Amino acid sequence: MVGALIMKFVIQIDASPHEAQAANTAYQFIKAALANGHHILLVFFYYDGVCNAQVSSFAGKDDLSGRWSALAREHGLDLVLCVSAAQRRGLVSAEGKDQGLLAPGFRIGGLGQWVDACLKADRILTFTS
Amino acid sequence: MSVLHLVNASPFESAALSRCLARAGEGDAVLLLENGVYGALTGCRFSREVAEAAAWLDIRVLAPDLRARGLCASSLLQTLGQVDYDGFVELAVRHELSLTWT
Amino acid sequence: MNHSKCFVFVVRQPPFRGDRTVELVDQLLAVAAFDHPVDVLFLDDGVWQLQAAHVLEGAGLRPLAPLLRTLEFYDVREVAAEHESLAERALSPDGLVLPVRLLARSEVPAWIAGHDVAVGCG
Amino acid sequence: MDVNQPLRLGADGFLLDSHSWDEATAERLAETIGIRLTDAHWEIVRFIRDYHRRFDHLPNARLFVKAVQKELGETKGNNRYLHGLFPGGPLKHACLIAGLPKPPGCL
Repeated sequence: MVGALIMKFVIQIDASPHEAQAANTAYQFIKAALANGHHILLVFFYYDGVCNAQVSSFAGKDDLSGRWSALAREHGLDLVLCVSAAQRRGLVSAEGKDQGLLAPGFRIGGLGQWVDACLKADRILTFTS
Repeated sequence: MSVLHLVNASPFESAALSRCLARAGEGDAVLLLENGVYGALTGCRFSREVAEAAAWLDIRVLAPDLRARGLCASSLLQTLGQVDYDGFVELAVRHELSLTWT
Repeated sequence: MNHSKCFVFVVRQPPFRGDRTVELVDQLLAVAAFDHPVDVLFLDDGVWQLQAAHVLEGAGLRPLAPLLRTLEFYDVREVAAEHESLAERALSPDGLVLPVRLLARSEVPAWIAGHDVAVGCG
Repeated sequence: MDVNQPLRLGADGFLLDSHSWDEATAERLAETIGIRLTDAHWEIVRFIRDYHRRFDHLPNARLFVKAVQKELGETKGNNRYLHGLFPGGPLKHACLIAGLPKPPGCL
């Protein structure tokens, strides 16, 4: 049965959680995939998706960056921000330092990591708006 | 290879749904999600196009997004199947590729 | 050693949406940098990106034609545009910034399905 | 540029005003990172300036090697040759000497 196959996913998130539902959809998808025994090799934040890592000044328990951190902690998810997208938006300094703006569990990486993960993955999904 | 097409924009605001249906292939699936779920309504401008496509194409609707928008079963095209997030994951497993239409 | 995969980027958005095109090209070239076959398909309003005659003086915008020419330089395997998308917009395939392979709408599903990884750019 | 004028550099050591670049500026920029320019350096510096002018784009490190390979051949388009010329990072330092901005994603 196809549904019983265990698969390796790479998820790319292109949208900020403040302006679109896409990041939340990706979060719900990843939770369901993990609950069904699948593996998430990489969650790659690109374009405005890098804003998912920013802690809101109004941070409460529904804040998506906090939910990402918790999910990463529970499941060992690799949450990677594309360094050049993050630099472009001022989240990361020109030297690649995160300036303390990133929620726990997020790290800086590059497009090379995304390509590499895509080669190892069975399925690649992009959540965009 | 077959494609899981994700349509996440309202058809009243974006041509994404029609554009997607025009490029879907045999054996592909379409999932209406986020504001894309408005494409599943019956008795509206897009109902006929969607119903016709559903005759040859597997078109599903993401139920949590329907509920979030207060859309109930009686206002929807009956031929479209509903899935929850587990069903979404299963669709992604069944189709090798995925494309988003916004 | 991972086996190679062929990638396709499907571009459906018009130009000048902030840094979208720059970031799209960066991602596409990242694939080419690792010597994996990568194709790009311009569909719907995405074909406006290929229009050669963008005149940006006074608009404060960055020209896209030089940037898109990197696709040729780095041997992106195929740059394709949908014939109907061009025709609907009265764009001629001869007046584009890059030579493109023209695909008929009816050919698009099978062409996309011939890849291992598809990335939709909105 | 007047050699008595101080170079106007950003915090990362890159030239602030790329229009003020000339060959003498390049020599002085190279000095700031301990490089004495030879013909071999100049070939790469001119290449990256020409690339930037043509494409309005800066490559990442991997693409840079590929680009050099395409334009100047296999003997120059490889990491060993380029690192030999620019030990602190070929792309970063070629751009710095060329008076170009720091390439995105470059740490």
